[in-house]
Amino acid sequence: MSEFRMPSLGADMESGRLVEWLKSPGTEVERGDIIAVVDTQKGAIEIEVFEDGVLEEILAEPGEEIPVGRTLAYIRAPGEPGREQRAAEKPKPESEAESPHTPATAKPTPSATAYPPSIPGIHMTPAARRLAAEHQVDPSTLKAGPDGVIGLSEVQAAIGAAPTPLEARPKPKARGIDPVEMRRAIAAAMMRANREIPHYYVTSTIDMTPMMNWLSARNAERAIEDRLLYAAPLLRAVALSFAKFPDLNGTFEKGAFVPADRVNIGMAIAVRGCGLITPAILDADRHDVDTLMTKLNDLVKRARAGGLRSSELSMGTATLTNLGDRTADGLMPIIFPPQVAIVGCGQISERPWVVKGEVVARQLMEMTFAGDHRASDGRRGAQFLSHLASLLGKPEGL
Amino acid sequence: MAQEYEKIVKDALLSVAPDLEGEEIVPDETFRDQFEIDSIDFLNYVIGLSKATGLDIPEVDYPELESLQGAVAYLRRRKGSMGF
Amino acid sequence: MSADNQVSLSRAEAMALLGQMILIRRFEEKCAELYSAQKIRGFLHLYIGEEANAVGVMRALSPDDAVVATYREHGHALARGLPPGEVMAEMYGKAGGSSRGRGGSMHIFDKKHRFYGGNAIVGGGLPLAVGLALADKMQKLNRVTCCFFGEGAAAEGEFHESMNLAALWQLPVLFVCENNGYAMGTGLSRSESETSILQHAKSYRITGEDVDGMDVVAVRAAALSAVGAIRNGGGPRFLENKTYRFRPHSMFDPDLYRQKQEIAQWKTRGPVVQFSKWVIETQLLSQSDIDGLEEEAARTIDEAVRYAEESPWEPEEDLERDVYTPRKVEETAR
Amino acid sequence: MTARTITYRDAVHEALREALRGDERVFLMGEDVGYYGGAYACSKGLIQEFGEERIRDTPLSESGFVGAGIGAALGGMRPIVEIMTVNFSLLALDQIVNNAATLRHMSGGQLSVPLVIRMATGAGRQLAAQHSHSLECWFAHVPGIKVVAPATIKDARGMLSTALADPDPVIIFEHATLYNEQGELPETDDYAMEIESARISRAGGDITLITYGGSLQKTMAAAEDLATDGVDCEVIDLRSLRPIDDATIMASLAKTHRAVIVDEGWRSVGLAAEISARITEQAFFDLDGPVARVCSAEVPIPYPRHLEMAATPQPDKIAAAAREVLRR
Repeated sequence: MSEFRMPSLGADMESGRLVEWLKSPGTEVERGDIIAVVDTQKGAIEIEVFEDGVLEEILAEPGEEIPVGRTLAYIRAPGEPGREQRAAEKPKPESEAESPHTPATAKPTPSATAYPPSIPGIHMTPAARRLAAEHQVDPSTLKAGPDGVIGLSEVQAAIGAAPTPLEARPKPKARGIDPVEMRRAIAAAMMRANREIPHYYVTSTIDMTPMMNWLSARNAERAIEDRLLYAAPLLRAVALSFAKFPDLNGTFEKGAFVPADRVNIGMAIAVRGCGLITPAILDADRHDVDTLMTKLNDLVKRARAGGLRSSELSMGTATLTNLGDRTADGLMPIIFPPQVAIVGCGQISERPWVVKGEVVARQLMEMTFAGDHRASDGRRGAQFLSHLASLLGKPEGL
Repeated sequence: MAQEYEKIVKDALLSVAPDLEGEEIVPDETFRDQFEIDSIDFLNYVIGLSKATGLDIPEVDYPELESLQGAVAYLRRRKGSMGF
Repeated sequence: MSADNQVSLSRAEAMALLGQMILIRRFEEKCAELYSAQKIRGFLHLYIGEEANAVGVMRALSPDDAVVATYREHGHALARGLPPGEVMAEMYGKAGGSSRGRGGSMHIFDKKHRFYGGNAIVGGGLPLAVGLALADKMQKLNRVTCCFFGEGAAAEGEFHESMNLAALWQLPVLFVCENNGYAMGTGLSRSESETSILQHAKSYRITGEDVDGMDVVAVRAAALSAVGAIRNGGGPRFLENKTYRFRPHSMFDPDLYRQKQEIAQWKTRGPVVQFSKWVIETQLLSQSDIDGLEEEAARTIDEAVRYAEESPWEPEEDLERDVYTPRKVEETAR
Repeated sequence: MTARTITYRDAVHEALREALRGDERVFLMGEDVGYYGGAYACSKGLIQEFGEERIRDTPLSESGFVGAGIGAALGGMRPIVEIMTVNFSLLALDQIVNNAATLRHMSGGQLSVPLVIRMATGAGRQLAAQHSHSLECWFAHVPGIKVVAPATIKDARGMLSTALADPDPVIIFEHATLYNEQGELPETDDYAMEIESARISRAGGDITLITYGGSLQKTMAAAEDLATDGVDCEVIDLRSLRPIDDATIMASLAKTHRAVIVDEGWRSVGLAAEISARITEQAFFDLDGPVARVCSAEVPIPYPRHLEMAATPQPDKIAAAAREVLRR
């Protein structure tokens, strides 16, 4: 007994509607006989059998839509005994048809996850993303160019890498400070500090009351333009301390500490809308407080106006960052490479303090010394802070 | 009158922070909070005020000068109706 | 069938002609069955009814000659002597097929047999045949290129360009137009202003004749005469064989454009029926000869199917193989 | 090594003559290649030297004689078929695409078609919209054929013999404005140039300008212009349009990070688009800006000189595109 199935007459034929049977059950059929007519999308087609025998049983009625491959009838071969009725077979889905192809598995696509994802709203070129990833630069810290794009040149500036010859060529620049360039420079320096310098921190609270009293008295006698800010004696005290601790004053280069032969204290100066800049007051330990005040004033003005000299920007041997009035109590500063130390001062505020067993209100300041652990240890930093505190406690000696 | 004091204050401020040209100044908010004015800027601002008005301004008065409103009031108080 | 033919036909030749026609007929019927069973896919254009043309013409060719055929070329491939197993495996798309299974039913190639397809662009094979003949002529090789095409090709520009070039350059081409009356479903009178394709050829000064394409003996005789003329340096020759396909254009064709009566009428002149009757009447062959040929064809086809079934699929890794000639093969060839 | 100054046309002529002398199987076939001397005079005098059999004038039957070329190649010859211009080649597309390109693969590797087709291409001679197009990409789209575009005298002289030695069909596109170009050709015993790689025509570090054929000189001019601005251009002459030498392009991009593609074909769905896609696929993380394209305007090439110039890539457009990519 063989099955006579709905034939496939083309790859685009999925089913056919049985129009009529041209042979009735029980009749003999010969190979090549047309036994049914099937209607397809292309029109009615006559269906032939491919064997001799008897049309034993018909399983489909005219009018039925029958999928390709489903049994339409049984044909009994000559001599084969008849068989009892069979239940109609379930349609055989065409997808079971033998296929020469194993299903292709999706090839893994080259992964882009090795690089930082694009940031919404920031146009960063693929090459810039890769370079930033290679140098562990957080793309969100990068400033776009004037066209709103972060390209290779922006990343190269941030990491301080040698730019390609094109970018190295001088470009016409607006006067003053370019906020983009400045942000890049800060990013580059701080990235390097965080990456390379193992920081340690030591902190002290210093009673600045003597200092502030001394200053008030002194300023009261003076014309406004001659008055001092506490930043000036603070700078002098810091400079004198670094002069006393030459092992903290200098730079770390090619794997070793190089002591400096002078004390150039970098001052962290905020430039509105741009960020911090740290020009140095050269030989700060050799100037008195008034001179330092003048120099400080001049430096701040020039920093804001974009008139700094390259020596001031490159020759610092240690840095002082002073948050100033009404800011915050303390900070954990990051060393400006290749220097090995930085002093950070919080605001001066009146707080309770114990003097000779009694709680009294005093002008207090948190000071934090950050050192490069490759060049020194915390104990040395503590000694430095202690010395600095003693100088600040005797302002008249400055 | 108040407008002239206001101009003096603004000029003094702009002389230390020219980049603030055109910025809106909230009258009762401190310059420090609005514009990241630091102590050196502030000192120079006070010097500017002093020069423009001829007033000797002691350190103890500094807190009064920290906002536009405060500074104008301070100048009015110190200068009265002296006018210019 | 004329008495002349009887004289010139040996028993062996009659056996060969009938044997090939029966083989092709049964092979094609098997293909239809395998197509319905989804073993063969794509387009399948059966040659049933037209067997006399391929069989008669091929008897006039030598192994050195070249054959260019159409997409209805299984019969030509078998008549040319291609191994039936390889032809069937090609129908299946198996690696053991004539063309590694890449071409399927429409693209059977066999370089050994100088069988150049298997061309599925109507008219596209004619310029190739002209070029093959040009190469022979330039290399002074006394070979014939035989080009089969349907009457539908006569409407293509390539037909006319090829007629012109072959005649102009007096190239050794035998053009065989298998005129079965329909280009798919469009009858000749509905597509040609001049329904004699031979007339087109003659307008290019090509000698030719009309042939009864249902009569294998007539086809053979015409081909022998034409090939002889070509070998003698007579330039191209043209045969217009009037024939008929009994089956629709392809498997998925409801045959809406022909009358059943017309088909039935042509079937009475079917090449196998007609020649069988004639060899019996003339006592050239006996019924047992014919039965033997049927049995042999059945055996051959069974073997061909078994070969195709057992043949492996070409591995997917070989997908891009032979787009270009591999470098090392190229270098050794130089 | 001495060099001599010859024209591109003479270089093609010499290459043809050498090929015909060196191999009996080689013959030249096409419209007016014989007594007329070739539409661009590349085969002038060859019919006198080699005869009508081997310098075969054909009727105006592009499909017929290209197909005959394919057949002759199958039959053991090494035909060089000349199609007068790329626009006329459309009449032979059936033979090129359906036969020349398919036969090897479709026959399971049994057949090969050692055919060379030469044709003129491109605008620049005020020949309007049926003689001026650059359809190289149509052919470069098709697997089974190789497509080359000699842009220099050296390549015009050297690519033909390599193409003839190739067992597969090779199409040579000669830009019609190049025939009169003069240049130095170093004397050598073997002029053969390989035909599957690109050439760095000018080395540079700032930006890669990728081009071929008739646009090479325009691109070199743009590079000169940019150099006066301090922009250091690398210029790649693709030479082969199928296969495309990805390695040379990507190596350059790894250096310059920026690319402009100059293609006389139309922009939409063209060769420049293909190369741009390959760069995105293979060198995405090298890119420091979008890939730019300088192509022909999307119009049939018009007849008047100024419109023809406006429709096709010119040095100033190329330089402007480069500046934009460079964000300058």
